[in-house]
Amino acid sequence: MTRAILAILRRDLAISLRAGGGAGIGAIFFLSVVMVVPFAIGPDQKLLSQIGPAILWVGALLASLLGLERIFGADAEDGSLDLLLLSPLPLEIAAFSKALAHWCATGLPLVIVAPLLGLLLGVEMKGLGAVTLMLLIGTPAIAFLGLIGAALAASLPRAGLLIAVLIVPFTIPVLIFGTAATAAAITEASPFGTAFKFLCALLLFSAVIGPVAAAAALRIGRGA
Amino acid sequence: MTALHSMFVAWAYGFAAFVLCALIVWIALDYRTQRKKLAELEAHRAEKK
Amino acid sequence: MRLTASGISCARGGRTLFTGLSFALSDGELMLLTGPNGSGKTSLLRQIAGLLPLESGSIVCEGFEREEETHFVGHLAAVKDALTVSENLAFWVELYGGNAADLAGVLEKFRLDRLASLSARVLSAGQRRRLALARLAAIRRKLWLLDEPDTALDAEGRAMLVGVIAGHRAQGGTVVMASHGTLDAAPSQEISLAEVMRTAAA
Amino acid sequence: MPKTPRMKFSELANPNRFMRMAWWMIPLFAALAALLLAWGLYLGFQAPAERDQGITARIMFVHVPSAWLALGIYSAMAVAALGTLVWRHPLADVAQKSSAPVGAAFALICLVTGAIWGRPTWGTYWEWDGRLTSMLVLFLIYLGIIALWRAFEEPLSAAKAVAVLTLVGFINIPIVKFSVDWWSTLHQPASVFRLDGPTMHASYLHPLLISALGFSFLAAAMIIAAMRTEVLRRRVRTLNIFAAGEAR
Repeated sequence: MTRAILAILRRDLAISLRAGGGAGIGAIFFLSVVMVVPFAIGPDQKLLSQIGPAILWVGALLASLLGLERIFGADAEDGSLDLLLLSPLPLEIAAFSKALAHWCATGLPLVIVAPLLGLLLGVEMKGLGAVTLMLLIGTPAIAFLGLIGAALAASLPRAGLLIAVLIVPFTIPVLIFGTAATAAAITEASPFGTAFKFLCALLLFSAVIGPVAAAAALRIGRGA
Repeated sequence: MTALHSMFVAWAYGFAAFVLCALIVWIALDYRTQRKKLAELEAHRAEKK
Repeated sequence: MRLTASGISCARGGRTLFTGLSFALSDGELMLLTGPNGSGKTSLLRQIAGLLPLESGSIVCEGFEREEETHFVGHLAAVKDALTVSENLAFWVELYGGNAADLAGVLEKFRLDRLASLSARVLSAGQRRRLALARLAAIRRKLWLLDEPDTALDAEGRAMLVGVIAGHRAQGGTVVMASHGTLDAAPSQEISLAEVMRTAAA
Repeated sequence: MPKTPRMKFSELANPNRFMRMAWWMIPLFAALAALLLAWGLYLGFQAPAERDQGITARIMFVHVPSAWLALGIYSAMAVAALGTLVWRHPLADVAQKSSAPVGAAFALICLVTGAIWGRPTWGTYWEWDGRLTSMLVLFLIYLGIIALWRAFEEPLSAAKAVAVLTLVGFINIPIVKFSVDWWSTLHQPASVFRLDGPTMHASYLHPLLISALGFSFLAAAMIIAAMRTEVLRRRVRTLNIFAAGEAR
């Protein structure tokens, strides 16, 4: 079983890291979103540093939703999805591993880039640490929720934007508790308050419902 | 003051009526076009037999 | 090992392709599916594989677990261009739990050994087909479902495929193959979906 | 009603029985709706203007029922989604597809009337009040469902995909509701404005219930009418395929 999971992780990571894989594209989009905001709001450093964490969260959320089409889209096109369905590895676990691989390729770079972009917005040290930690928990949750959208639109060509539209409402709790946990970490002493606990709960919840719903969507989709 | 308030009430009910009427009209039009298409297809099938 | 299908039917996009189809397969048999394009050969193969739900009727397998013992080679070769030839095959072997030891031997058998470290992007259609078929040898499975496996294969490739199928049947394996009769693989049974469609339509 | 040809390939289990039922149900429900709404609103506008909210409280008779209907129709869609996935009843996905726009319309009405109702007190056109924001998210989910319907060409695969999305939404709505409520208490010290009023005076409760019933019958009539059209649309699509098949 673990051999199969590692095989999926290695393959998907290899594909996204190699040319045309689109691993870093999320981080570049994240940069462009964060870069655009000061132009809209104006260079007022005090204001920017105040809303900096919120901008980072919105940018990370949008960037995570971008690459979701790649999770199942390519496999549906070249026939690998049929073989995934027939493999001894349960589909739920295969979906889980594909979401994890997708998060490593697009989610993790966002977490790594976040503190640098935070500097751009003048967010102080404490804030940078808080945002990075909370994004580290929030982005996988978004990836697991996005997995459902990717599975729903697996057989549709060019469904990237559709997936994002479908999944945004379900990522709102992650955004609310993520930003609240970040703010709490900045203002209060201990960063692990109620909002943080809710954020972790959301991660565990989506890590379960994501793969299960995605597997159901794939099985049903293939049957049509 | 009450004139202003009743204006709000009028706006609210006006909008609700507008949305509901638009929906009813859309459903009626859609029904009519589907029936027309169905009639055409059946006429085509009948005369081909 | 026996696989019996009774009274299965299939409809695609609202049109009935075939109804009331029954057949039985046991060890060492090769069933040939023939019929014009769109007569439902692929849909039938997908139903046997369990990828497509049955409209009606049933497929019963005795002596083996269909999910763990089926190979499905469809029109699409499931080859990832970003990976090399050996990486492609190695992935399926890892995922399906085959033995990774004789990968080199399998690649050589399908004349892909020289291309092993090349990216799959450079492969021709025939070579992609051979890479897809290499999965059959690398991972031991009883029931082979092949959808026009000889497309894009040259004469030598077809001869190699006939040999592989014969070898599998000799070891007690079963094969269901959809083809346009371009492969003389001595089928033990043949179902022409064109006739089944005519009897159903009458 | 043209005599519909006997379909060899049964596209829907018992469409003709449903079509005959629809024929008399739609006018009946529409008439009931008109009657109840007229009566409810008449009663409502007779009631004395409430002390602190003045006349605008009368918006409640359209705002509150549309909120109930937006949620009620979504729950009905979740049941229809089960109908499609579990019991494989073909009329279930017709019901699913037809009720989405009606549900979305009531969610939109609830949003706009809520904003207008709050306008004199909040002083702004939009206030991130917990309930209204949750309704906004529900409206977004409705739009997502309608978008997914339109993304598929083939109705059967569309129905299953949308059924999964509806059920996933059904599980997530309470979570979104809770998060938004928690979030809305963050920003405002206390919600100074109670949309549905501290205690419901009888003279307001009766008209509210009557108009809610009226709106429900109106929604039912619209959904059944939309279902009737959807059945015809599928028959047209099948005939087209059939004609294409014969032309081969």
